[in-house]
Amino acid sequence: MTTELREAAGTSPLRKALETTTMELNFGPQHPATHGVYRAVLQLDGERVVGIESIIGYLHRGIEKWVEYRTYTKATPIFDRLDYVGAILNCHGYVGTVEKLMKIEVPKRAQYIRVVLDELQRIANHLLWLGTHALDLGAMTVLFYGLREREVIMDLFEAMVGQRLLQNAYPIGGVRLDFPRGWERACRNFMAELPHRLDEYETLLSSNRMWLQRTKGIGVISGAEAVALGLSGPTLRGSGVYFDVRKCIPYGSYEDFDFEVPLGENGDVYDRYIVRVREMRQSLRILQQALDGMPEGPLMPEKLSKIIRPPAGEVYFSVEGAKGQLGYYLVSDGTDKPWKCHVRSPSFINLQGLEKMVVGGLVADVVANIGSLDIVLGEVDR
Amino acid sequence: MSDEEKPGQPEPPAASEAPKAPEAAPKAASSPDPTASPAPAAPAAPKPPAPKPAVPPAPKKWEPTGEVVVTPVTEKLAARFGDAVQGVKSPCGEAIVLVKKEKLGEALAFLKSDADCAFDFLSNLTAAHYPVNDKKFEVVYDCYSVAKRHAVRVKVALDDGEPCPSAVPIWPTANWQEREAHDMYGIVFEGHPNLKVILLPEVWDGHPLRKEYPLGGPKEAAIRADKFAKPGYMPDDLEAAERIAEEGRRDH
Amino acid sequence: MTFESLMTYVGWPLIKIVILLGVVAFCVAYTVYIERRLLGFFQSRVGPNRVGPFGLIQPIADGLKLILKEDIIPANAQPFLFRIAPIFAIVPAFVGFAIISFAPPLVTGAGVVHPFVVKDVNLGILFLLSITSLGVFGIVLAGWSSGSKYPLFGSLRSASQMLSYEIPLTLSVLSVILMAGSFRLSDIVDAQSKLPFAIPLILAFGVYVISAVAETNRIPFDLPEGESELVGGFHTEYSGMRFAFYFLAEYANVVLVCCVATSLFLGGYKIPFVPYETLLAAHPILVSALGLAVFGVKAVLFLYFYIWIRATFPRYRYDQLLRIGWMVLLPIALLNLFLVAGIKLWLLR
Amino acid sequence: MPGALHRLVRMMTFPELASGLGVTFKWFHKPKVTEFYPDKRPVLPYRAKGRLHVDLETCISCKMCERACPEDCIKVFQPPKEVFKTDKRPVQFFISLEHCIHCGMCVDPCPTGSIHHSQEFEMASYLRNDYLFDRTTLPYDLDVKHFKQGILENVVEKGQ
Repeated sequence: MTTELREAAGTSPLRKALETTTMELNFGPQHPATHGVYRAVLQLDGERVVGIESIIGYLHRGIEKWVEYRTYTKATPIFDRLDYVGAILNCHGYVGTVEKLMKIEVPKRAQYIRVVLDELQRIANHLLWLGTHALDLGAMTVLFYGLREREVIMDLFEAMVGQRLLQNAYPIGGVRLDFPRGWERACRNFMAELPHRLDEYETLLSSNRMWLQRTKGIGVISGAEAVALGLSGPTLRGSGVYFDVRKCIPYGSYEDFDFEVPLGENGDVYDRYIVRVREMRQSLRILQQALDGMPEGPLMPEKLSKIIRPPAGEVYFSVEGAKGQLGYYLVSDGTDKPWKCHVRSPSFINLQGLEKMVVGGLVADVVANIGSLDIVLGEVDR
Repeated sequence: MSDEEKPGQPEPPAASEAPKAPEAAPKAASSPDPTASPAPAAPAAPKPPAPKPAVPPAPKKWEPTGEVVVTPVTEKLAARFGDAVQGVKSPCGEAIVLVKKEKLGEALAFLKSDADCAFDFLSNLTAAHYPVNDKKFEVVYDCYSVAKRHAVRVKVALDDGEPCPSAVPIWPTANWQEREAHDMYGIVFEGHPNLKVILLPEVWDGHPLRKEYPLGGPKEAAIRADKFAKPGYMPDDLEAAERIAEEGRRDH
Repeated sequence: MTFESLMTYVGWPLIKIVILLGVVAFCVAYTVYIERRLLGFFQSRVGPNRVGPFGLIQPIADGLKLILKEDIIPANAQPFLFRIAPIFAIVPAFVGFAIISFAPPLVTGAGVVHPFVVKDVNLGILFLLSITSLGVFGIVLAGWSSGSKYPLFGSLRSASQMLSYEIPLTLSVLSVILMAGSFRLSDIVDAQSKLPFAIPLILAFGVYVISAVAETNRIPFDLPEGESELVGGFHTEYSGMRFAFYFLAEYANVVLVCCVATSLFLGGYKIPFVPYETLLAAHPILVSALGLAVFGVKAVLFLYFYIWIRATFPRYRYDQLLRIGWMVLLPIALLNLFLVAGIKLWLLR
Repeated sequence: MPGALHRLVRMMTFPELASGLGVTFKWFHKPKVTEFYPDKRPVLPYRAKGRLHVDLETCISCKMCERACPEDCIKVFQPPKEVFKTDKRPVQFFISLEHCIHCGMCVDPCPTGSIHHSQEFEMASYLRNDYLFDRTTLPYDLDVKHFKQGILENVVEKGQ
């Protein structure tokens, strides 16, 4: 019951007749729109959301504990399992952390190869996100188109590192193998094709009045609020805050490349959507430059001991993951096993922003907002 | 434990070796490797002693190596808080300060509000467990300034059970991260609006990321210690391995 | 009562009903197949193609699976209402076909006329509108009796959606009735001998298409089931045969809407540009067969458009949907009705 | 005023919806991308990490793979000392595909290139024990000529 009605009713018997309570709706953990095992307990007044409590942890696998029992090298593949649609970026984050701690100089060619794979992975992630987000809002065809393009990227990964989803792409220090024959040509073909496909998605969504009605002005979060809530990645940039790890804290020779950081204006679902779509185009620019300016040289540093034994100390290193700032806090005690490894997973922290976005909206907007956050529950729960 | 052996050389025949001691158990009650010296270069690490001592020598404190990095921010903090702020060595050139617990809330608020610091973005909050140090726990705040593009790490050392002031009033993003640290290490954050379990089930014994907590939980540790020599799937003894494989085949 | 009259009033209608039920059920099952197949084509994949040649036996396999599945009744449900609700949904959807004439009447040698319709009611359109509105009872009952929150939401949405879109739908159909001057479906089809009503009544046709999509709960108006929000909407808790009833009812409604649109706006079984009489002179059976084929082609084209829309558009939100119904479609339908009435009164007198 | 009129015309004529319909209609006619998997077998790139395979004849039982495996799915048993001097082939070699995550970390350190991923990717089975490979089962369940090429390519690449 709205407050106005309640006040109008006063203390009369009418009030008793009009008295309503909120309704509790279990949104998840098995719900098609929660993108995994995420549970939100919604307090509803009719279809309007008045409260939300997030319940997570259904996919907690204790990866941070697990890592403490493995050597630095052996721990690499487990981080692919965090964000399983952006696995290469996770791997880059971890090996980058160890390299920073040990002050390993990664050869330039290896860095460029990493940039190529990273950006391909970012595009793959955004394509899958675009499809699922559109599917949440009812546009099912975009999902299949997005998967179709993603399939090409997966094939490229398979040809390059042998795996499609959980690649274990980088060893500590560099990359394993160079591009196979014909890979660059295949990659360039894909890069030439993708902008047209992106135009098609934008034709289907960006100007569609139904899409605009569903996304414009929904889940608005201002830039200051977003920074205070620690949001990062496209979710933060949708609110117009210029923060991209690739630009602000450059790593892996990202400072060599000329690209823009797309920003939104209102911080609503539409802005978060359009920022990601533009980011794919920027990723293509980076890819183009990286492939064109690929330096020659070794793939692994010359002096690298087989056993990774970093000096005692701590390090925090972050990369621009597909979902936001993906940071690793690593403590070494001088042995060959990490003393502690904490993952600052962007999905986990971005999910905190959901409450601010959905309260006051409708049930259908909860779906739009969860989609616009681009969470992966493997990363939320670790 | 075979990880510690030098690679590239074939091992002596395993069959002649006595079954190794269960690894899960000693690792669970783990302490930092006594042989690990804070030497910066890996090749200088001494070889482990050949016979494993029954009682490990007194564990050494965890101490970072490297240099203390001084930046304008740490200078400003030192000027403002004096002795309560202390630089921490970093092996890779990061600005780290250790703040006394009493001054922590003040220091964080200062970092957020001061015009020169302007740390509006708390990128990471976590805790760490050092069972052999004087103060067993550390809470780590990785602050970043979106406007000024600089970073500093603030740490605070705590005893077991000692409460830590919550950073939620300063950075709302600390909310879930403090809940997670509470789950994993049992650190109590004073002034947190909703300090309850977040990742673990609501009824859960212990705090899994503490060092004394065995991998897989106490129950699994008992099972593993009983059945397998290490968290692998085959014993080192060839006959036993063959038997296990054969038993597996017979089950069908 | 002679055998002749018995056949006229009981025998023939019964035979027709049985034939119609069979044919409609077959068509509905294959509508599902066609939809999946076409959706696949729109989405750059091939759709179901594993069961039988080109996946043609897929509907039968689906039906078998649904029949063999366990019929679950949730603990919180009200068992009696829960059990009978699907019947409320499926019966109106099938009854509606009774008044549709699929082909020109077959005139046999002795002057006996066999119409291709179960009963050509003279208030056919009214009957159709009232019967199809009953389908919402099945949905509301399902939502209420499931004892679960998502179905409740779905049924509430569905009820309000049906209410809001029934009015523009009816108004758009009224303009057709004004043009034809009769409520009888065969008269309306006859009135379109020269020109299908879709061209002069373009506004009414548009309103009809949009409200028909909303009435049949399909994207972009599939709020009652919107699987990403309400899991399955009103049929979340149903399984097995009862779920199949809802499924069939939904697609029967789709087919019905296509048939009605063909009759009302696209000229029904009339063959465009070919005079009826010349064909009749050739052979009466040819006329009926051709008429049936033309009707089918028109209906399938309309269905194609329906599926095409589903493949392209996202979903509206609940409040936006209601706003469109009341604020956009209703005024347009009213305006169109007044225009048609005015034209009819003053110009075509 | 012309702006408002333009907007009204746009609102009533649905140009953007029509262009959206055009996109889906375009793909309606294009060839489909579905792979007809069991009928048409995919050609995997030679780096594809299929089932682990060991060439027991060239293996020198150095246990490098066993040590590198993060999931402990490999177990190598060396021959007794006196035999080992002359014949370094392993007496027993266990690979548990149940635990293998196909990360390829055992392949990197192998000095002889005898452990490698094959191109075999259809590993489904009803029995868990079909996933435990040992000396007797390793050589057989494999289409040898299928991945011989893969080994060569891998060796060539390592030499680069």
